[in-house]
Amino acid sequence: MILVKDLSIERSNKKIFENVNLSLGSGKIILLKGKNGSGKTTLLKALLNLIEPSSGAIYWKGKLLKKNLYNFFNHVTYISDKTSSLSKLSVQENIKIWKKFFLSDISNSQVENILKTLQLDIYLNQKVNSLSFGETKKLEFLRLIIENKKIWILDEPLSNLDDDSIDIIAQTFEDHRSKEGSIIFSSHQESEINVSEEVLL
Amino acid sequence: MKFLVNPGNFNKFADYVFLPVLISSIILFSIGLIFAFYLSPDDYQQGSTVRIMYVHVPSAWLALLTYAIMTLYSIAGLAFRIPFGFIINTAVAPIGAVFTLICIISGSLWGKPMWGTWWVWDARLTSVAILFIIYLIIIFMNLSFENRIVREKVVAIFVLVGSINLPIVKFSVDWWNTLHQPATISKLSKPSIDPSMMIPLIIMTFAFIMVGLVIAILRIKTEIISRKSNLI
Amino acid sequence: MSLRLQRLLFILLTLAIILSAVLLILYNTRENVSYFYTPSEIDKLDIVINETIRIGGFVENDSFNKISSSSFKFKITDEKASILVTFNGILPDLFREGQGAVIEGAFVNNDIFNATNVFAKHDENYMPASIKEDLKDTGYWNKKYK
Amino acid sequence: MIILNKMISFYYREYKLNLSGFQDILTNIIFFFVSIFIFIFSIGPDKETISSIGIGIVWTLLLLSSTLSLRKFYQDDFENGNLLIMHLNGFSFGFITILKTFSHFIFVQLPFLLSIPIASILLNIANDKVIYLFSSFIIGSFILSCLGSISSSMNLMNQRNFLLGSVIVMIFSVPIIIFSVGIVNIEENFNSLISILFGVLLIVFAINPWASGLCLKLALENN
Repeated sequence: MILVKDLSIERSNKKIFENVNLSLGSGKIILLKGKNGSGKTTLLKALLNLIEPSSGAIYWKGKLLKKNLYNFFNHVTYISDKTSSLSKLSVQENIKIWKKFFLSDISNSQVENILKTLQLDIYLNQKVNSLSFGETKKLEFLRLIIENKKIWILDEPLSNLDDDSIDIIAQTFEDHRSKEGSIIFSSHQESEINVSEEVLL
Repeated sequence: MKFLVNPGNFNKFADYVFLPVLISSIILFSIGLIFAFYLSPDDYQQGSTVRIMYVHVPSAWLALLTYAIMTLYSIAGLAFRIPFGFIINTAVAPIGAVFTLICIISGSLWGKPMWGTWWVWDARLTSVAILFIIYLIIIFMNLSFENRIVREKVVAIFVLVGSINLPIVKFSVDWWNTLHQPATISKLSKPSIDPSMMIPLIIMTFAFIMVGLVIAILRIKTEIISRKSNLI
Repeated sequence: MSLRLQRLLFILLTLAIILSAVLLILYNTRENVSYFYTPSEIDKLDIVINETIRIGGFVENDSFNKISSSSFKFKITDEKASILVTFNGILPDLFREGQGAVIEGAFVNNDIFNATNVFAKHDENYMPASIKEDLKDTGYWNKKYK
Repeated sequence: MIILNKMISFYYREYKLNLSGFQDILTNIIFFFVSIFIFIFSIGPDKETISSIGIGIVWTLLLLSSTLSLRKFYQDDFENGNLLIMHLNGFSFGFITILKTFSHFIFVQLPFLLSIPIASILLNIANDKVIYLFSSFIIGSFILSCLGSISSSMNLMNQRNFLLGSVIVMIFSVPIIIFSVGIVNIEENFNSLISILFGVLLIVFAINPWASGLCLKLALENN
């Protein structure tokens, strides 16, 4: 569905990467590997049309991404290295805001189940700024389920997480793959997630 | 005309014209000052205070012209993705600020004996003061952003927003009652200034343009070099 | 509708809004955002005693009276109406009969305006003192105030 | 219809956000009143003087207090990535700035509006003038919101000199102050002066989505 052809990106006259080719079809998980500064985040941002490529092109469903942008946005969830939950509000209020904001029809019991597996259910009425960093990060993954989109674009989803949580993430990825969804994520660490393609930047 | 948009061509062109421009600026300035101080007649009303006009009017024109140039290059930079536009913006802003300052100071010096006050808050004077502050903000913006790409584009956007002030400065004397006199020289009508005073004014205007060009060429070249070596 | 067309429409809409706004502003500021009022405008307004305002116009010919060394009496006119002004203080160089002036002050009663500041208003004409005499005969230099 | 639903939920989110940070808005209002006290005490007890410059004081202080909250305009949402999420949720950058400007007007400027009658009692402003002050402030504060949007989006990536944002707002609001203060002084010209203000509002409102939208895009690109 997403096709990246000969993508090169330059920033302030410095080449970040050259001639990257990618194809993200349904049921596929792509891992972007590379050192710090190798351009993983830049590539992900280019996929969201935030950064103009200096050469090459990105296609969505056969059309140039630029011309088909909001259609593409209807099918994609992006999780950056930042935590987007509102720190002054409680976990429950955040979930409510997300559900309204993404027009999600997910049921309350479903959310509760996921919160239980993420071990966040005890914090339901606590403010987000009382949670630890790893816990806010896990809360962020709830958005994947609430938004319920086909394509997940994740920037460093595994950093700052313990092994148990990584197992849960791996399981979630597998579920998503079995539902014909596709994932592209970046990581600089080894993990046990079963990926269908690795791209080294 | 490629030197107007391409740094490389500009450099070549600048090397070619720099010396002539420098020499002519010196010559024009000396001729202009001699004319302004010795050869031009006293005004029938103002006496010899009229000589301040030979500094005041050219600097005011150049302050506006500089901003107009910056506006054009901001459009070029943002809409047509010509990076040279941003180079011009950064290099030229302080020149415009200095011209505006000269204009304000010489105007005050003229206003005290003629109007009877250094400064009044009429539409022309207020809008010129705002122009000066806009120039200052542009300079400060150029100093305060860490990321060059963001900085130059944000400055260009600000220049475009601030260009609203330009027609206000120019036409304030026609639109509103102001203490400041309306334009003496306009395209539509015969200038209401005597030729013996018009000539030194024109010479001084060209002298100011040449001085502005000399400084602008130097500043633009430094800007190009520092960009090439990624100093900023 | 393609994105390009949409963008073009938005640009046109923006320009239309800005244009109409500029017209709206210009139409309304023409009368109201003035540094000063002219005497005939003052005639139409209700005079408020002791409220500071500025009046601009010509010093009427043959109206200037020097009462003492620093106290003056003159009339400001725009050829339709004129106002009697008294002033204590130093007049600027350019101040003379037939020349433009802006005065700041307040009415002390319905007829007399007491000025606290007098600014001379220069017009856009520049000419050498030597040829003023020649032109005075032809009447060219004596421009009428708008 | 989907876009309407999304807009409603956008304002639900803004409402929750501003409710949780309500003490910030209250602090702004307290700042406003404390400054009025300082003005009154530094001018002295002369009621005539206070009421003659009262409207000017109200306007200056409203401008100053609304520049205090500029930093929160986009900065928080930019830093926690919510601006990008809004964009991915189907809002173009220009549209985000329009929504945000309205939100700033509703949640930050309107509370000030409610405090104007109290301020006018303190400053001895005549009752019949308060209604003029009120209506000019509705338009004027919306202009301030638009200007705030422009200047704070310009300063998203500016780590060194955030005061610049306030200066930008203040320099562009000079004409608003000129017209608004004029409005209350000249009652017979009320209509034409209101339409001048409205004209200024149209201009800044038309420029705002272009300028701020571009700045938001720039900041997200280069972050």
